[in-house]
Amino acid sequence: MLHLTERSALGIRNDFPIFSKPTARGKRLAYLDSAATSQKPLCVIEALDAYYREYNANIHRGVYGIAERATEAFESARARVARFINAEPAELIWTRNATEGINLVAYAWGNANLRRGDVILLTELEHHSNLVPWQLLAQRTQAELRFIPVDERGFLVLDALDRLLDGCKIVALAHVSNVLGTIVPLDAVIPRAHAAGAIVLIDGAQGAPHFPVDVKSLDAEFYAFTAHKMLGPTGVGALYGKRELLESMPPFLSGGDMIRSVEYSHTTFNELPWKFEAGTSNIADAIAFGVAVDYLADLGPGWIRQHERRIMGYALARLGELEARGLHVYGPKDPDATGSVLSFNLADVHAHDVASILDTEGVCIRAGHHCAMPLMHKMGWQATARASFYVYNSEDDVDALIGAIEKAARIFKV
Amino acid sequence: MLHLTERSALGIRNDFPIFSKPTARGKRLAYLDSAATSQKPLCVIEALDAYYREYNANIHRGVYGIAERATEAFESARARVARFINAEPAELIWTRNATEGINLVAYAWGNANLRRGDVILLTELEHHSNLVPWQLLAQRTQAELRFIPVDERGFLVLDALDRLLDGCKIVALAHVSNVLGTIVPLDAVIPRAHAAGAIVLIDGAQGAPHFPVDVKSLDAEFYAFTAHKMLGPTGVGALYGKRELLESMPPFLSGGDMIRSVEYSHTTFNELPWKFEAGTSNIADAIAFGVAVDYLADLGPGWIRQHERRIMGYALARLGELEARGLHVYGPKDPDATGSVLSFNLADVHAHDVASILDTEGVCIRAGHHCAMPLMHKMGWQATARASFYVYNSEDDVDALIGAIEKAARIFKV
Amino acid sequence: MDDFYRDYILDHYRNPRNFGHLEAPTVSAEDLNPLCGDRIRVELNVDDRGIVRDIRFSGKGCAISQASASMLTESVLGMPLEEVAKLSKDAVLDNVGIGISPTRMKCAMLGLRVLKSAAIGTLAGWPDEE
Amino acid sequence: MDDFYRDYILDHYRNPRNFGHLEAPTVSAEDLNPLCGDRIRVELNVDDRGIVRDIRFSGKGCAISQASASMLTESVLGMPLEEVAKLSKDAVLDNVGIGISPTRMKCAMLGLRVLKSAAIGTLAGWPDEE
Ligand SMILES: Cc1ncc(COP(=O)(O)O)c(C=O)c1O
Ligand SMILES: Cc1ncc(COP(=O)(O)O)c(C=O)c1O
Repeated sequence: MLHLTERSALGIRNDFPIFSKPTARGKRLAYLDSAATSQKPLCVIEALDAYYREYNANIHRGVYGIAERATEAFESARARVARFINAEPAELIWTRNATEGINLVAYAWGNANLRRGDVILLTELEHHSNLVPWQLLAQRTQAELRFIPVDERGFLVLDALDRLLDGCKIVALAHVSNVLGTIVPLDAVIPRAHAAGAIVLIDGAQGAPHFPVDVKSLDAEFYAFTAHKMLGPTGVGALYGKRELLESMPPFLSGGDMIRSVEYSHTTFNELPWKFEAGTSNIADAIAFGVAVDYLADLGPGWIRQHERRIMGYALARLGELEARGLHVYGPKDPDATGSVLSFNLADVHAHDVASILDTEGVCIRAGHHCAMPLMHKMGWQATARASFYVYNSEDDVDALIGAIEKAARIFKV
Repeated sequence: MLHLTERSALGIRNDFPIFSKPTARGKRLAYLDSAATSQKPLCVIEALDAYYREYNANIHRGVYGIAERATEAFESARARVARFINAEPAELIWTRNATEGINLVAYAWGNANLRRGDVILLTELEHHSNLVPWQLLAQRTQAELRFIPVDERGFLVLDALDRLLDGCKIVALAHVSNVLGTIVPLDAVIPRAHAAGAIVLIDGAQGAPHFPVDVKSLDAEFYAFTAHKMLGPTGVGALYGKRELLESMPPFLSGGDMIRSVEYSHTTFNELPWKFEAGTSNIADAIAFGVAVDYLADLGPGWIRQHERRIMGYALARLGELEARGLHVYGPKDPDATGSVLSFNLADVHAHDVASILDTEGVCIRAGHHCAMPLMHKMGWQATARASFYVYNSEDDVDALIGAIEKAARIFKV
Repeated sequence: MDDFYRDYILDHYRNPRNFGHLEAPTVSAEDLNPLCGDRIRVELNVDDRGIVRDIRFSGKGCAISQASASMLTESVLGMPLEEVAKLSKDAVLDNVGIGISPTRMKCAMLGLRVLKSAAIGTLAGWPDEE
Repeated sequence: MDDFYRDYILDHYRNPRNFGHLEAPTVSAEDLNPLCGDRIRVELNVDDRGIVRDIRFSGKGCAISQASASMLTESVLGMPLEEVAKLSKDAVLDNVGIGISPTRMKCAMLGLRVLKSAAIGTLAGWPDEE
C-alpha cells in the first residue's frame, strides 16, 4: 500500500476492481452513491476469497488447524475494528448492520430500562433505522418520543434541548445525516444528555466511514455502524457499547455461542462480547471488515475527511453554477458543516427521472426519500436526488455529474 | 456441471478449492466437520467475487444499472432458495443464520401470542439455538417449557406426546440432531401438534443441507435453516413461514427496507417478505446462497441422501471394528435412522484430545458438547467426538478417520 | 432509459390529461409507490352499464408514473369496468414504449395498479355480481 | 499437537497428583472451560503465614487440562499465596512444554485460572490487606 502523500483518489481507484471496467453502456463509472453502500477494494474481496479457499471452518470450538486459523482471524478483525474507533474488543459486538445494532439496544436495553412516561429523544433528521425501532419500543413500554427540531437549512435547533431532555432516558441521534449531510454537533448534545441522566446512542452509519471516531472521547454509551458503507462487505456491522452497560443488559438474540452453560430449564451467558452474538457469526465478512478498516486506517480518517471536504467544496461550487437552470441544493452549503452527502433537485424534474438519465451517462446517484420520509415530509420535498462521495471519488466524478445533470436539463427542457 | 450419474464424491471434491491443497502439516484434508460448517464450491466463491467486482450496489431503491442488477440477483436468489424447499418467495425471509430465524419467531410470534401457563414443547435433543430462545420467551411470558424425552439410543419417546401437547401453543424441534444424527419423526409429530392446536417450528439447520425438504407437504408453520451448513457463505440463513402467520405477526427488527410509510409518530410496514428484513440485507451472501442451492439442486437432494447414507453405513462398520479397543459410538446405529453425524468416544480419552491428535493427520472433527449441553448431561457424556459427512466426503475420509483414531489409541495406549 | 424520455412522454408529464378531481366520482382508489412514496389517486365515473364515462387522476410523481397514468386515463375512457379490471401490463407498455428498467417498472405500473384496484373493488362490491 | 502427548503428560493425566478433596480447605474455587464445559475445582490449605501447605484438585477433563493442573499443584506447594496470585502463563507452559494450539490453550490454563482466582479472592478477603 502506498503512503498517504503519494496517494490520490485516482491511485485509490485502482485498488477497486469495479472501476476497471466501463458500465454496460460503455461509460466510465462515476459512482456517487457511497452513502447507500461503498465499493470494495481488492484486498477486501481477496480476504473473503482466501477465507473460503484456504481456511473456511467454524470458530471458537474447533481444535483443528483451519478452525484455529479462522478463530484467530475473526477475533483479530474484531480487535482491529475496535481499535479503529478506539474501543476495547470486549466492547465491540458484531451485528448484521447498523440497523441491527440499534435494534439490539432498543430491545435489550430498552425493554429492561424504559417505563411508561420515560422519554426517548431523537432528532427530526433520523434515518428510519434510528426511528422505527424507537417507535416500536415506545409502543411496547408506553414511553414518549420527542424530537430535536431541524431548521430549514438542515441544522439541529438546540435551544430547547434542556426542556426536551426532561425525563429523558435515552437520546438516539445520527452522527451525520444521510440526506442533508449535516454533521450533528455530538459534543454539544452528549454532555447535556448525560447531565440530564440520559444515555446516548449514536447512529454512526454515516459517521465512521468518513470521520475520525474516538468513542472514548465522544463518551456516548453506544455507537452503531455498518461495514458495507466503509469498504467492507454486506452482512456485517458493529455495535460499540460501554462495558458496564453491556454487562448489565440482558442478552438479545440467544442460541449457540452466547452461552456459558445451559440446562434444560435455564442458561448462564457468556462474557462480553460473545454474550450478544448468537449462532454462527458472519465469519468471512467480519474478517473482511477487519481488512477494510485496515485500508481506511492506512489512508487515515483525517486524510479521508480532508479529501471529501475538498470534493464537497468543488461540488458545491459546480452545482451552484446550475442554480440559474433551476437546480436547488439542500442542506448546509458549507463543506465544514457537512459530510460528503449532497441532496438536490433540478427544477420541476422528479429526482427519479434525474437519476435515470444520469445512469445513462454512468453516473450513479440515489433518488427518493433516502429512508428518511418524515424529514422529507417536514421539509416539503417529494423526493431528492443525492450524490455522495468517498475515498475513490474525485473532481472528475463531479464533472461527470454536472455533465449528466445538463443532459437531464436538456431532455426536460429546463 | 456434470450429470448426476457421472458424479462421484471425488469429482465433487474438485469443485471445492480447499481440497486442492494439503493441510499445514502436509496431510490430505479429511474434512469431517460439515455439521459445524460446510466447505464452499468454487461457484459460490465466484458469485461473491463477481458481485463485489462487477455489480456491488445497494438494492431495491437504486435506479442505476448495477443497482438494478444487484436487486434482480438478490430477489432471484430468494426465489431459488424458496423453490429448494418448495416455498413461495414471499414466505422466505433472509436471516443471519438458523439461530436468528428461531429468535425472530420467539420474539415476533412468541411475544404476541404466548400467555402465562401456555406450553412451549421442545425435545431433549435440541441445539442451544432451539432451546435458549424459548427459555427466554418462557421467562418473558411465564409460559411453561416441556420436553419430548429422548431414550438412550437417541430416539424420541412419543408415548406421552398427547399429554405433553396439552395446553401447548408451539412445538419447536430439530429436523435432525446435530449430536446423535437422529432423524426426528416430523410426520408423526406435526399432525398431532396441529390437532392439539399448536403450531410447529422446525430447526432445519441439519435438515435442509442433507434431506429433501418440501415445506408444503411437511406442513410445519416455520422452517429455519442456515446457508453456511449447505455450501453457502457465512452470514445468511432463511426462515420459511406460512404466509398468513407471517402476515398476522408484528415485525421484529425494524428500520430501513421493512417499511411502507413512516411518519415521526408511527409507521406502516412493507409487505412480505420485506416486512421482516430491516436495514441493508446481506446482499452478496444471499446471492451466493442462491448459487449454493443451485449446486445442491443439481446434485439432487435424493442423491445427496443416498450418498451420505452409504458413507454412514461404511463408517458405522469401520468404527464397529474398533469397539474392541474401547470405541463407543452413540446414537442410532442404523444409517436409515440417522443423518450424516456420528458421535463417539475412544475409551477414557477425552474427545478434545482425540480431535487434537486427529488434526495432526489432517482429519477435522469436532469435540465437546456440540451446543447441546443438556442432552450431553442427560446422556452422562462429558464430551463426544463427532465426525460428520457431506457431499464431498467419501470412503477415503472414513479410512483417514480410522487411521487417525488408531494413532490416538496408540498414543494413549488404549 | 434515455430513450424513454421522448417528447410525447414529456408532454404527458408536463400536461397530464384528465388530471384533477371529479365532483362525485362513482369509484376512487389511491396507492403509493413503495420505491419512493409517490402517491396516485384515480377517480372514475361509471355509468349504469358499467362503462367508464369520466376519469381523473391526481398526485405528484416522476415522469414515468405521471405520463403512464396520463396515457392510461385516455385509453380507458369508454371501456367497460370488467375490461379495466383485466388490463395487463401491456396496456401501459403499449402506450409508453419500451426502455423501462425493472425498478422503474414500479413507477410505470403505479397508475395501472390503482386503476385496477378501483375497478376490481367496485366489481366485487356490486350486488348483482355473482 | 501430537508432540504434546508425551509420556510424562499422559502419566499426569492417568495418575493426576494431588487429585481429590481436602477435609477442611482454607480456600477453594471452581470454574469451567467455556470451550467444552469441563470443570476444575481447586482446594487449598494455607497456613497463617500465607503459605500453601496442601492442595487438591478435582474435575474431569482432557489430558491437557488435567495434566496441566496436576503439574501445577506440585509446583505451588510451599509457595506464598501472594506468589500464587501473580503466577503467569509460563508457570504452566514451563511445565508442559510447547506445542499447544491457541484454542487448546484455554484447556491448559484452566487449572491456573481457578488456582489464581482462589488465591486472589482470598488475598482480597483478608482483613489485614491494605
Ligand atoms: C441442530 C442445529 N440447530 C441450529 C444450529 C445453529 O445454526 P447457526 O449457527 O447457523 O444459526 C445448528 C448448528 O450450529 C444446529 O446443528
Ligand atoms: C444515517 C443512517 N443510519 C442507518 C443506516 C442503516 O444502515 P444499514 O442499512 O447498514 O443498517 C443508514 C444507511 O442506510 C444511514 O444512512
